[in-house]
Amino acid sequence: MALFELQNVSKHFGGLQVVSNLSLAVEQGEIVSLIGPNGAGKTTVLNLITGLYAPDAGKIVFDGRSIAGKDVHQITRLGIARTFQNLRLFLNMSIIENVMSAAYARTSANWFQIILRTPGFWKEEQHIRAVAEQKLAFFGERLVGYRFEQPAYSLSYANRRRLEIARALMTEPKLLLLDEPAAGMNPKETQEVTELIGKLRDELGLTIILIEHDMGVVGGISDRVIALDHGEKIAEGSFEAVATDPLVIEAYLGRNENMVRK
Amino acid sequence: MSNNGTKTTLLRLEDINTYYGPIHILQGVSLEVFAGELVCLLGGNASGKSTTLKTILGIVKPASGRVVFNGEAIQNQPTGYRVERGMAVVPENRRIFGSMSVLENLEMGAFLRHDRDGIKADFERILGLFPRLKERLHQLGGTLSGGEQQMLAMGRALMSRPKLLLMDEPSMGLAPKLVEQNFELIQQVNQQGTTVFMVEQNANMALSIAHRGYVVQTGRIVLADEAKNLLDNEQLRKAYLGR
Amino acid sequence: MHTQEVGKPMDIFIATLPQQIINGLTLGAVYALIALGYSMVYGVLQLLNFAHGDVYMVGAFIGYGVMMAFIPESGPLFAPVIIIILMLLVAMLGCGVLGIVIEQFAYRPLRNSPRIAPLISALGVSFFIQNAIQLTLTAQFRNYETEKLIAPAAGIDLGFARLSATRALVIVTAIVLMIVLQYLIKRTRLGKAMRAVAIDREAAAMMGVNVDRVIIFTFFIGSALAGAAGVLTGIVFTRVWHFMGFAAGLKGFTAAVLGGIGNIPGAMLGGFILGLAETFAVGFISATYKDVVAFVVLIIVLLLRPRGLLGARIPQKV
Amino acid sequence: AQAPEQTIKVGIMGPFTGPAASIGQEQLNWAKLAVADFNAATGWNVELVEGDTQIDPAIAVTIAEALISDPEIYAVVGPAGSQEVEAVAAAFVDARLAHISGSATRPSLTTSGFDTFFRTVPTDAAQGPTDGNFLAYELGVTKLFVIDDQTSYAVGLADEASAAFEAAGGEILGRESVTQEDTDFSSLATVIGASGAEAVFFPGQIASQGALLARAFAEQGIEVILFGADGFFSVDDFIAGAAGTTEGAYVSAFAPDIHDLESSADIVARYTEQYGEFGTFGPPTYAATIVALEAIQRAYEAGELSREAVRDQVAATDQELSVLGGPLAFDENGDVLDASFYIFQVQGDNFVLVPTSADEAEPEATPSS
Amino acid sequence: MSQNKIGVDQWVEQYDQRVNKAKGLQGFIARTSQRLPPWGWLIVLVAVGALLPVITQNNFAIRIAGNIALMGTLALGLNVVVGYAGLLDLGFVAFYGIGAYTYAYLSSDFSGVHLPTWVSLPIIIVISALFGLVLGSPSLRLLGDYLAIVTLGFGQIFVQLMTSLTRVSLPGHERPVDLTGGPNGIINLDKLSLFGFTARTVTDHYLILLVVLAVALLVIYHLNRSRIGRAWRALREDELAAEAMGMPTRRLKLQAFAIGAAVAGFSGALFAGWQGSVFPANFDTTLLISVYAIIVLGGLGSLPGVVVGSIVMVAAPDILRDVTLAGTLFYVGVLVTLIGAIRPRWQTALLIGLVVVFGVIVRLIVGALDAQALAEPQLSNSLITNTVRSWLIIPVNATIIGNYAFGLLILMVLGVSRIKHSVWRLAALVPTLYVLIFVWETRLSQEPSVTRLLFVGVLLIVLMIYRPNGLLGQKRVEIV
Ligand SMILES: Nc1ncnc2c1ncn2[C@@H]1O[C@H](COP(=O)(O)OP(=O)(O)OP(=O)(O)O)[C@@H](O)[C@H]1O
Ligand SMILES: Nc1ncnc2c1ncn2[C@@H]1O[C@H](COP(=O)(O)OP(=O)(O)OP(=O)(O)O)[C@@H](O)[C@H]1O
Ligand SMILES: [Mg+2]
Ligand SMILES: [Mg+2]
Repeated sequence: MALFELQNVSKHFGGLQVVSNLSLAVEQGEIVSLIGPNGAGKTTVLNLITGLYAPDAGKIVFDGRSIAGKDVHQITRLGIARTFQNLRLFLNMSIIENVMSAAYARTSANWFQIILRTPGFWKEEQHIRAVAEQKLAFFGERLVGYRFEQPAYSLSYANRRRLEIARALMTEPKLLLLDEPAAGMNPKETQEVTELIGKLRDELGLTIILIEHDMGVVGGISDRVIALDHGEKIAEGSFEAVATDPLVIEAYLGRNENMVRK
Repeated sequence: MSNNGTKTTLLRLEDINTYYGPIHILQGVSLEVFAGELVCLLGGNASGKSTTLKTILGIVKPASGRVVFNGEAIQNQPTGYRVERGMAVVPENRRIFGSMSVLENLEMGAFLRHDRDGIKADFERILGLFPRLKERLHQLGGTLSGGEQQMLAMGRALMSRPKLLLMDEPSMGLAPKLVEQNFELIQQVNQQGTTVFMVEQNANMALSIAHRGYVVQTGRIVLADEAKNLLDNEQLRKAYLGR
Repeated sequence: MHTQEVGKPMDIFIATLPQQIINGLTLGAVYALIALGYSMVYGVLQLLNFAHGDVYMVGAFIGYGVMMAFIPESGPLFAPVIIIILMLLVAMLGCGVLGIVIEQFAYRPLRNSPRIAPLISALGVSFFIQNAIQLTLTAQFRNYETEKLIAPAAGIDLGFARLSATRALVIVTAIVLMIVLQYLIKRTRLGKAMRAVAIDREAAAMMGVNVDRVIIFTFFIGSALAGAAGVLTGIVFTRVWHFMGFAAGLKGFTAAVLGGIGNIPGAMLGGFILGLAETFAVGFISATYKDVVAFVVLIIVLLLRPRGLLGARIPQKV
Repeated sequence: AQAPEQTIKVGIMGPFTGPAASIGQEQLNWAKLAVADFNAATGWNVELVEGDTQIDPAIAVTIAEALISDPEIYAVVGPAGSQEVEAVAAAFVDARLAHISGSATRPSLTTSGFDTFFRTVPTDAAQGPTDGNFLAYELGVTKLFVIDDQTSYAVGLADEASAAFEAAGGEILGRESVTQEDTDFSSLATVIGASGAEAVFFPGQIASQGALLARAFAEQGIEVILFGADGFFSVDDFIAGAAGTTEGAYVSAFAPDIHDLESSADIVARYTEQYGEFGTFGPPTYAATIVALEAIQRAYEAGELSREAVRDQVAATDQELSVLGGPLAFDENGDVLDASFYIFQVQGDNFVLVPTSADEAEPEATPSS
Repeated sequence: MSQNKIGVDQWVEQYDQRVNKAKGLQGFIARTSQRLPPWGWLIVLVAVGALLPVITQNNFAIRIAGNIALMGTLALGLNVVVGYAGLLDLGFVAFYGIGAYTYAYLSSDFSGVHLPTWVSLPIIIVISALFGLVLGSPSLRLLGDYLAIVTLGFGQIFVQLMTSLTRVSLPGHERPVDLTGGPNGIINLDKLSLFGFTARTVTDHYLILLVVLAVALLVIYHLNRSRIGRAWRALREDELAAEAMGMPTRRLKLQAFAIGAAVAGFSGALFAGWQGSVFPANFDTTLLISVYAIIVLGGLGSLPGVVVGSIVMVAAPDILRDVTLAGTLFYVGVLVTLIGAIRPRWQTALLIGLVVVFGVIVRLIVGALDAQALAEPQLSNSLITNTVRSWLIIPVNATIIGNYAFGLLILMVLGVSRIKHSVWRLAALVPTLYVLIFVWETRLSQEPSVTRLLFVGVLLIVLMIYRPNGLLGQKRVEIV
């Protein structure tokens, strides 16, 4: 059975049908890429999955349970984490705290323990910190060292993206939703990120839904690609199949093949 | 392409040092953009590209050094003044006016212009270039998708008919088909006489349309050359172009 | 003796309702003008200008000064209309300049600090103005001699209520000022610049908006309206004193929020509704619980419409 | 006698800034005048130490501590409000420091065993019945509307007067509270007009509020009798500030108008020259300050200048003629002996003493107008 | 400097060369303060605090210190709500009032109940926290300033009800019942009694409050450095992202309100016990202003900031009460400002010299024109004052002229601050300083109560301009 499933989900804003009757399924351990022209509804799909928007119709099933109507934080607790296309960091908190804060749902120290600093609290706190440092270390040198205690606002754009990914990882998700993780990175850095995503699946066993406009990334790691346009699925299959689909080329890739970065 | 004869300098940074709080970010950055040129600024993440643009625009003030625009030292002038002198920007993070409609956002781009007809013509032209914006004309800027916002930021900057167009990753978040179009558009704008200085991570394409390029690394300019030489630069290719 | 028979509460309600509406509109007009300045400054800077009430107080004193200068013992020097216009103009100009000075010295250095930091320098300004006035003009109450300009008897007897000329003047002046303001903001480039600055100051600058100038202008207009409100208060309620700004400032803030803070028509509506709510509370519930009733109304409105009456919910995209 | 070598100070507590500053400043000015007069008369150099309470009891407590901890202070004038006295009295008792208020009128203050507290004004228990009875018997009012301004002064007085009025068979049609900041009385006026009340009793502290209420009545053509208390006794604010609308209104005050007292004419002249017009809250503070200063002087001359001794001297005060126009002495609780009240009516530009059956035995201080 | 390797991020290795470390005294202070751990600071605070009653028997000084501790504790509660959770709560003092009134009900003749404090305190904490939950519930629906105004409403309603619930008809009572004592409040409350120890003197109370402040600091510090504290701050930064990262934002908001209210209620009870009475006027907007000023002045969200803010906000106004002291402070303050603001130093000396000369010239001119216009200077017991007064001219009608001079002074100060050129500014400063001294001697020193508040106003403005993020606050950015 699929780890995650969208069944005939629709969403509209005013007169604009943004997602219509979309169904898709993701298996445990799969990396599925969502592609499609700007405004196709990709981000909206993520918002529906994470409960930020309520679907007009359809069912969203995760781990065998319907999650529509649940609170956002409950969905996260169930094991779905995401990054935001328009970064949403806790800018005035330090980098390490940005990550540590996301452990909230996975920790349990209560008021009593916190105020009295019981051994249980210390253990948990040290554990959170160690894990957070480990998540940040995923990105090599970029987010470590003196930067741990720097406020997040002092990061450059792409590093903020990396921090978002680290923060999402801290919620210990089963399903990770990445919204354009490679935006703002040069080809070399994009390669880094691509490898990293692969590592997340291989080492942490995550299932990943990826939105990306960089065909290098999509082609590099996707098990499956789903193309959307106007909120509808227009193609689905392996990267090669989708990338050569005339509908996709017409709507998304453009005629000039060499424009697709390798 | 104006590689021949007399070139007038439109923008010059002279030994710029910029700090964020106590941290020294730009260390003696000097660069020059000639009128009519298309110059791109490359660099890894956190190398100081956006900071350079912000310094040019006056969003951060350099601790020392001069920013000369059109012969005038402007490093102590506020942003608004520089824009009045003819700069326009596609900022990092887009900075769309979220609670204004697409239409109003575009009008804001033409804030300093008074030629109604010219504005109208440019407006039509931009909607022609980005048909998606035309479809979303009365939608609030903040509710656009990421890529749509990027188009809007582009359109908004073009609405001011600048002398110097500054762009921080103008193709970020755009679909491949549009990336291609976007670069064509930039080239076209440049050919029509607008000087362009852009930060772009899609280095291959950026260098393919640019005249010259600078490479910034940890707050210093480490390379400056003709675009085609940069494309062939072994070091650069390894470091950035991933080939 | 002009005693009406004490009737059933319903009779009294119906009999006094028209008069209470007039009373409420007058009070509301003043609140609305104060709220406008509050709301404008808020709209542009997201700053709660707690010194606004004191600017209003200064306006009332300027009006008083002008009035006394032109009404010696011997009687008014000019036609009453001219004197009233002069009072308004001088007070508006004076307060406008005061507003600019306050902005320059107390708020500008704090533009990039946390949002509630300017709140504290605003309080400092408020302390300063209040006590500067008390120091130089003493804590005594002053009374506008409105009766020397407008005969107390002048007005229209509607039968069921009386609309005195003073009240008519206040309501009409306030509405005219609001219309002018609305025009200024809706129909000029300045309005657009103000909105842009409000949404994103830096981005507005990138569009070539002279942010400083827009902010100065906002403070000028907002403070000028407060000055006008001060004069109108003086004209209709006569008493002015150094501490009058404090409560008025709170009321203005309340009205602005009620209408949807940052929203110009909202501030007007909020002002009138607050005025009416207070008046009706006194008229039909209890003067003691006037403020309680006003705040309960406010709380109910906000729980139903969390962004105030006219504040639009800005859809958020993630 | 020789002026003392050491520094001698008198403290004063009152609301010198903030919403009640108009009252506090008047008291302060009168106290300053009293100290100046005393120094001029004796050649002493007493200093007045200001303690601004902003009418907040918590601040009053801190200030009391400040005054207590200054050993050069031998007596204190104030505090102004009853609730402040309640908050600070215990500390003064512990410090044995006498404090004499010129405006705190709550009856219980002097009956709670605070033996260092004195006041130069009589209590609400004395004034309330006078007012209630006058309304009922002299004016023949049967339906009364009562307003207070949420100060302990006004609330207490309104309560006492209402009780007396009801005991006399009158009916209270309504009781409302306003705040001292209020300036718009029009809606309240409408309510009162519609209630059928024949008179309004409004013992507010702030005279201009009485004028504002009267103006609101006039504007709406409502005819009721306005009756106020000491607070409204101000020619400037209640008569001049009302532009004729208070004509015929009554106020009660515990002292005759000192403007009209020959014995105080000199003081009044000096005050007006320096500080301008004044109401009724000031002169009792002058009296209180003089009581304090003379007690210090007596204690000094008796060779024993201590706080305890000064307190005893204050208790032993026996002035033949105070600024208020009569003798001034305290009973064993610290209240003024033989307090009586006077009722005035606004006639033209002045307050005119109304002869009442209650005070046939009126002293020589008959008004001159 | 190492050669840049193209394509490698070198910020971390180059960090030490690139950061500008503070030098001199400032740097020394910054470095030592960082070296001392937080609990070290707490011990220093308590130790220094406990020394006070040993140093001085002056009850006024100790009471001020007690007020500082009390206000500090109260501000700590607000700091949780505003500084951490970012909820603009303008009804905060109502909880202080609720705590105080509950104490009054539980420990006075008014209700006839006399519980010892250690029994009543837990009850008070629970009741305040419950009120916190109730009043916090609008925060689930309302944002930013809309929440602010609603909570402000609650605060005002509380004060109004305490003032006017004096004649309430209750079922089962024939006569209307007085529920709150009205403006006269509830008096003769029981003294604070903790496990057999009854607080009687000012020092007793001060020591209790000092310990309470220390404990509150510790508790809040612990909360902040925990999952809950991080979640609060995340909530403040971006509610939606916090929610998406698994934080139950609604519950967290209510928790913040409840803990803030509990701290406030607790402080309120101690306040009531100390004052021995409660009045509605205790819980007015003035108090709200002070608490906000404390947390913002100290630096929003900073715990040491709360202590420093509280010292400034409580002590400064009270110190300025003393006229002689205020006079000295005035002259010292002017001098220090000049020394700090004018570089190079010799210019300061020159300036002072010029002002003295200016004064002498003015005196000569006025004396020559009209010797009668000069009043005999009133001498006081302060040396500075006497010197200055015999140098200055004091006109006979000093009050009126002083008032005009005050207006002129404001204009001159505004003008001088606009002059960029240093020579002109120095020249303009000469008459400005003269007028300043003139205004001080003729008006300000004569009206200590008003002057005190004028100075508090100026102090607030100047401190905020000087440290826009508060005295000990971190730089913050607003979310764009
Ligand atoms: N809250 C909203 N109100 C109105 N329209 C909205 C809203 N949210 C999204 N839309 C519209 O829905 C469409 C889909 O948006 P979405 O963000 O899902 O696109 P996307 O596929 O992620 O595009 P991109 O690649 O540019 O990020 C867009 O055209 C956008 O304008
Ligand atoms: N507001 C700030 N405060 C402190 N440091 C900052 C701030 N903004 C940027 N920096 C630092 O300055 C350096 C350069 O940042 P900048 O944003 O210019 O990088 P960039 O080249 O644009 O990177 P990217 O490709 O990620 O956009 C980075 O090390 C960053 O951490
Ligand atoms: Mg998207
Ligand atoms: Mg960048």
